[in-house]
Amino acid sequence: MFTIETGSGFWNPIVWIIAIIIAYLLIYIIRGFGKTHYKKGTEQVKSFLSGNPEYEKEKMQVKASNLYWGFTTSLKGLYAILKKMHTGNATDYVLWFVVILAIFLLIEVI
Amino acid sequence: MNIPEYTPALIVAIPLIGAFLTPLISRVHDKLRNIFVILVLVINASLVFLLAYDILKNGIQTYIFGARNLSYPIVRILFEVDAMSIFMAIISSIIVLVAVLYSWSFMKNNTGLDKYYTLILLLTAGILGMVMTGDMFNFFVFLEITSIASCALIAFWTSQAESVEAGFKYIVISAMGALFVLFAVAILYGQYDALNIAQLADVMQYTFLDKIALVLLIVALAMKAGLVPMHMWLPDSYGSAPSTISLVLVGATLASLYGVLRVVFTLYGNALSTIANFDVAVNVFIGWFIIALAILSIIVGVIMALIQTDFKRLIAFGAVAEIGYMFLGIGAGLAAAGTAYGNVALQGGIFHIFNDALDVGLLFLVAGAIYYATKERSLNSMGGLARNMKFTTVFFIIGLLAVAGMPPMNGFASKLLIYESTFQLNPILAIVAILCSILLLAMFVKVFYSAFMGPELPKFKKVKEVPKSMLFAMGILATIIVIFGLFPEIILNNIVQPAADALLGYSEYISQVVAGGI
Amino acid sequence: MIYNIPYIAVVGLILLGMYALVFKRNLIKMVIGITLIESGVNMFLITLGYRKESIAPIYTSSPGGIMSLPVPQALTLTSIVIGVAVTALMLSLVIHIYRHYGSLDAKNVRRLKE
Amino acid sequence: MTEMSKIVRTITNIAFPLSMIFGFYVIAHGHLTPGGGFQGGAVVASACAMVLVAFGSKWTIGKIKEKRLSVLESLGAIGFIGLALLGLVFGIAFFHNFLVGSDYLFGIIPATGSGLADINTAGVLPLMNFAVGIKVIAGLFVIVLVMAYAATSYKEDKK
Repeated sequence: MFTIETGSGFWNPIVWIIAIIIAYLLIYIIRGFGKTHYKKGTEQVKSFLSGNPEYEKEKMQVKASNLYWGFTTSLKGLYAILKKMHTGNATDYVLWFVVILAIFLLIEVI
Repeated sequence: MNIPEYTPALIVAIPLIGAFLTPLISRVHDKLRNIFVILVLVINASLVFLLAYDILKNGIQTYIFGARNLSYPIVRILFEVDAMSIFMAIISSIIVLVAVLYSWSFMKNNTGLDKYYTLILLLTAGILGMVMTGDMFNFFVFLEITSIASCALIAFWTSQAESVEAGFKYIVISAMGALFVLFAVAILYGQYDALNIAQLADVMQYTFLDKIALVLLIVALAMKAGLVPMHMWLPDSYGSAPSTISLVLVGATLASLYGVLRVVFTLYGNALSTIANFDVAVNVFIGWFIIALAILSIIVGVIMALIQTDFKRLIAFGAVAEIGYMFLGIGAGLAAAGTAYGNVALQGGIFHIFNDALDVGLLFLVAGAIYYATKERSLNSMGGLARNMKFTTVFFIIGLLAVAGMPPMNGFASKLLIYESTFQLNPILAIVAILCSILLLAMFVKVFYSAFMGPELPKFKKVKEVPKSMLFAMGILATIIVIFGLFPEIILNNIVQPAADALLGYSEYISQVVAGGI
Repeated sequence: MIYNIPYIAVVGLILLGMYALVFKRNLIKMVIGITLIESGVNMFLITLGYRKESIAPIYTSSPGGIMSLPVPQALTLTSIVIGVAVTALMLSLVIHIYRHYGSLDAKNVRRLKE
Repeated sequence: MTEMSKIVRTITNIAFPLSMIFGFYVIAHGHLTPGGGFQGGAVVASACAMVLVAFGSKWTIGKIKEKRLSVLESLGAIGFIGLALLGLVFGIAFFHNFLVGSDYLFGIIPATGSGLADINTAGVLPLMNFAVGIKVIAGLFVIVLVMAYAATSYKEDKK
């Protein structure tokens, strides 16, 4: 009912769910070992920014286009090519169709 | 239980009649029209399920228009519904029903809704006709109905420049693609004097002209399915259409994917499996070509999605990657046809069709809910929405995990089949697929962080949870996703496996129409 | 040779249409390109149904003799009807695009890119 | 579009009924001669378009409401599919030609071979031609009308 065979392996969501439950239990137990002198509304709660004052909460939000900055910067060359490919020009869309058609015709007919 | 033999015809006829009755009912009352459209689609969906039950039990159903029996030579249009067709029909009827339920509140403030519902019903008829027809020319007609209706729906918000632009690009691409499909049909007709898929498959010789027709059909339909590098219309149109339309468009795109499957496995199934070119079989050539484009789709899809800032455009690039996974499974099934892992790959690809429709559809609906609540499209100006939109957040998490193929959601089950089978074909394929799946997760985590997490922005203080009908529609999809994730074997054995067998068993498809065929 | 001329015309029309689609940047010219491809395909269908020295397939006071095949003509009619709808849709979208962008150059009509 | 000169309008007044009649002839004889619902409908719609050009889009849109045409178009489509469904009800299959061979309308089966045509033949085909004709007239005319009106109102907006 739950298991699917892939020919070389299998997958059973129930086993996975049991594993997740055990993992959460472990986490809960480990959490119990933690320190208990946490107090709300004191200096403890404030984030530490190397001694600099904390910004307003709205300004602390990292915007979506700044996320994965490292990844996009290291793949700059690839992104330059891909951005060049996506011109947004309707004629180019047709051109890509013609190119793929030609390549496939060559492969298939010869 | 016996169902009437004319059920296949009714499945297409009911949405058509409903489509043309909608403007008339719309003049009476708006709510009545919404109820009427939902009723039509519920009836249609239940007919589809009844037909599916019948087909899975008793085998292929054919329905001949205008007469009881076929006369030779075949000039009549006929519907030939096998397990694969009904598999696609189930997907599209669920999707359309959910989209219409969602539209109740989502499109409430728009004008011209009678045309909106008419076009949705026309689009439904087109998709269902495409997947059920047994006639190449009829396939072209339904393809055009689908493209015209979906183009008009993409450009439904004509006050927005982007929608109109996307609509124009879409219609140029799909009109051209459909004309090439017609050209290929004409080539086949000129040679064999037949339009029926089964009859054509029976007499296919795989001559030089057949090769050209095959190439035209595959490339044109693959473009309509959004394979890289012919995918550029897809983010444009998915991103600019209303969210409900993006959801239905997923169904239309998958119907084109079905066209590729039908052409390769049934129409040319006999020819490809018997004729070998040099010492390598032709299907290996075609299979590897599809695999190459599929890998390209996966990579380009995820990498481009990572830098998008428009919510729906990002999901659309994710959808391109998902289409790549399906084509990967199908291509591997074609390149390794006849082996055990080839069959598993094909099953994985077909299973992933269903999962993709559900997952990507759910994400589009979440994007629509955010647009409804905040009127924002750009991820850069979102943040902290989880505080006010709790249910939407939960649905987004479900969709995120499913689309990234995280266990125990449904996406994982199908992707696992694809990974394991492509690993046996060539390990590099599986490695690229898994890596890109991780990137897919990363990019949706980015969306999750920037839209739902973070401090509450002052401009979103008054944002409320979306209306109940939208939550209900999203809930349906989320429930199906979770059920599919928990019981993958039931789905696999009862729907997916028969569909894959129907694709591979082309001789049965042919012998339904051509008596004494192979 | 003389019987191949329609096929050459078909290929010529389709290539001309593709040329207009790929190299012409005016949106109206792109629409014209699509209609050119469409007429090429329609002509191909019609040509397929023709037999040497055949007459139109109409029984009403026909002079007798062989008739050309009516099925491709029916297909062509369907395709023409669809073509009318597609062309009308494309032209109305072009009107809307001109309103929003103030230009019909495909180079300017690309707010959606990357 | 603005009104054209008096000469054009007068000629239109003369030519309009003639082209309408020709269009309806093509629709009615769709099962006998080349043509049918779509072709005849296109002829009628082009006659209407001629009126539109001669008298201007504002005058025409004052005479004919776009919504009425939409309803007419829906009725044509419903008629077509309804006839197809009647084939299921009275006949044996969807799109079955149930009127042929019956004593009712268009029921006569003509002799095979060349000869004079009889309009009282072909069963549901003439009825379907009428339905398609109505749909095409309304559909094409509404397209032309809305396009012309949109272009005019855009010009006025710009002024």
